[in-house]
Amino acid sequence: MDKHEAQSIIESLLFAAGDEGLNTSQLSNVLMIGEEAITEWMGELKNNYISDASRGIQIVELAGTFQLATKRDHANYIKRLVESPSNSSLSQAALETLAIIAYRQPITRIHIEDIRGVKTDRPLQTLASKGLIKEKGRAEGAGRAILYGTTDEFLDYFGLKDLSELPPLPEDVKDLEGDEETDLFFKSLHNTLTNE
Amino acid sequence: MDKHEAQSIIESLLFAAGDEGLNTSQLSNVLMIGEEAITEWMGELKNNYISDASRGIQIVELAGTFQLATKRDHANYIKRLVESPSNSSLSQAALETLAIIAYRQPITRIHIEDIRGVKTDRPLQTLASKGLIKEKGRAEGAGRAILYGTTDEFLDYFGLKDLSELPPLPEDVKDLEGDEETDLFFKSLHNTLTNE
Amino acid sequence: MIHMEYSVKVDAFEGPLDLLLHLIQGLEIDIYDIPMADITEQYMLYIRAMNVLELNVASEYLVMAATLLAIKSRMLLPKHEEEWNDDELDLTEEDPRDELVLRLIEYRKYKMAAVELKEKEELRGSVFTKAPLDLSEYETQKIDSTEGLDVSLYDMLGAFHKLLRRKKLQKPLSTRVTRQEISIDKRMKEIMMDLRKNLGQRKFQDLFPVAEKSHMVVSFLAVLELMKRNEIYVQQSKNFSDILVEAIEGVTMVGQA
Repeated sequence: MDKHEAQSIIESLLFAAGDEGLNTSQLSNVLMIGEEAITEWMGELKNNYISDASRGIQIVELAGTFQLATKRDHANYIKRLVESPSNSSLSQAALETLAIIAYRQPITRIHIEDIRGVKTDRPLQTLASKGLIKEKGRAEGAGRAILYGTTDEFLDYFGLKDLSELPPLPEDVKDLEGDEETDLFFKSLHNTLTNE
Repeated sequence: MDKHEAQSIIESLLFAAGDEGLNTSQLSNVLMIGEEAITEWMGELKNNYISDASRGIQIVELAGTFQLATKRDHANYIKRLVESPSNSSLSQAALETLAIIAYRQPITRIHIEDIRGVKTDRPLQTLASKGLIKEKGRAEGAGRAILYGTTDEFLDYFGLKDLSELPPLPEDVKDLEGDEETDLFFKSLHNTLTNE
Repeated sequence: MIHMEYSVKVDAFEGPLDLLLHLIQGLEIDIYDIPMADITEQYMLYIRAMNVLELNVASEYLVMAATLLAIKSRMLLPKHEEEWNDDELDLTEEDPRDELVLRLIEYRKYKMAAVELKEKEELRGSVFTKAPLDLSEYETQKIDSTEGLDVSLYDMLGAFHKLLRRKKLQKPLSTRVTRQEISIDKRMKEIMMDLRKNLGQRKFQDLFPVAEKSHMVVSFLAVLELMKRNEIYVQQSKNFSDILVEAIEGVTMVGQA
């Protein structure tokens, strides 16, 4: 594997890993290259991103993991993007957060973030300010985290009489954290049992 | 703003937008550059990403938006690192139904069933719950039946920029490839018959 | 089990049109000149076979069978006596097969299109996109109502589907499987004990007392293993009746247990 190729693969891996980032040992495993070599390369790569003026992203190291992030210089443009008169529609982030809450309520922010794999403060704020979700109590346990649920306004807005009118989720996505193989088996077993 | 800088800004904006993507008009607003210039640039940029062997990501056009995505060649590396997504591919029934809707939209359930020769409630439900099809109004006449059409998620799911990118509907094809599963069925059926 | 296996395979047909296309291809006949006697015979053979296998033959298949028979008999009828309007005759004479042929050709188009969609689905699946960043730090103003909002339930479902398509990073193995597993051996012993306590016989579904995935899977594997070792006998008197599981050693074991 030449350097260009390795660089290219690392970029795609970091991109796909998103907020969770990748540590040296993960990169070493996937690329099948020793950890020391990885550490050296990553140092070099980090510099490449910074010095290349045509790159808008950079590699940052956080808590032992490498992540891609936008360059700070471009903050103004991102701000402008956020502020630009949006097309009176909810963002993808807000919509998927809303869907998770609708189907899994009551649910904590941490749990939503587990499912989405990204921070979800802003979508929650947006949805709450639009009156589509609200606090529905507190979770048991140490943090007593806020539990979110949908509101009557939510039902109203989407023209639903009650939550049971939400379209059923496709069979294959019902169990978000499930192990697929057992799921399939479990499903046919379950069918067999309930058919009798 | 020179080209390098513009490229760098676009990269960070696309990175921030993720799979929500950005369309030409949003990019034009934020960069304060005419839409035509944006279109031209984006074409150039797309090529840059592809021809640069050290880049692991590329610009793709999905459902009318530009998005960053990993390069296809790296799929195997990424698959080593990520869990396979929880949703499986669509069933044959769902694909056939979707094909009919995609090419004949807006279309009613009855019409779809006429073409397929079988009931189509289940595939329609699956497709709707996956957000691949939506209600596009009601048919004239007595029943005021629901008319179905495809969504942006449909385009994204199949990697299409817009509906015009659908392959032309096959006109008259002489040979249908027999699929193994059917053949298997026939074989066991044959065995059963000859055993009688 | 046999029943289950076949009902899965009959799903390989997407209906009577699909079955007919398969027959036409198998017989290597011209779709525009279908030999009705042959195709009807073949079709009826499969319908009968499905019956023999106790498959649920959907009504659409039976309707098509009737259609095929009707076309076949219309083709056997002697041609109309020449009527007075000779000129018109050739033009208006309809082939009884026309409608069926049109339907088959129309359906085949979409069946092919579905194949192309499947290819696109696979191609798209090898390209990975990422979640949008949380840009809350850049946000200044908010609109505090749903007024002017233009999203539908379908948009929400689409967004959710998109989320589910996103590839998730593998969690470290250590956090993955921590639950306590019960062994198949242990479960086999439990099942045999259970049978003895119940005079050697239990309903199949009663062998799954814990509604927890791993437990059900282990129980099922235990039942299979016991069947293999001839320690139990599983029977069903007719379709949809209870499946009974019997200990082969029978009640005689009760005293010893």
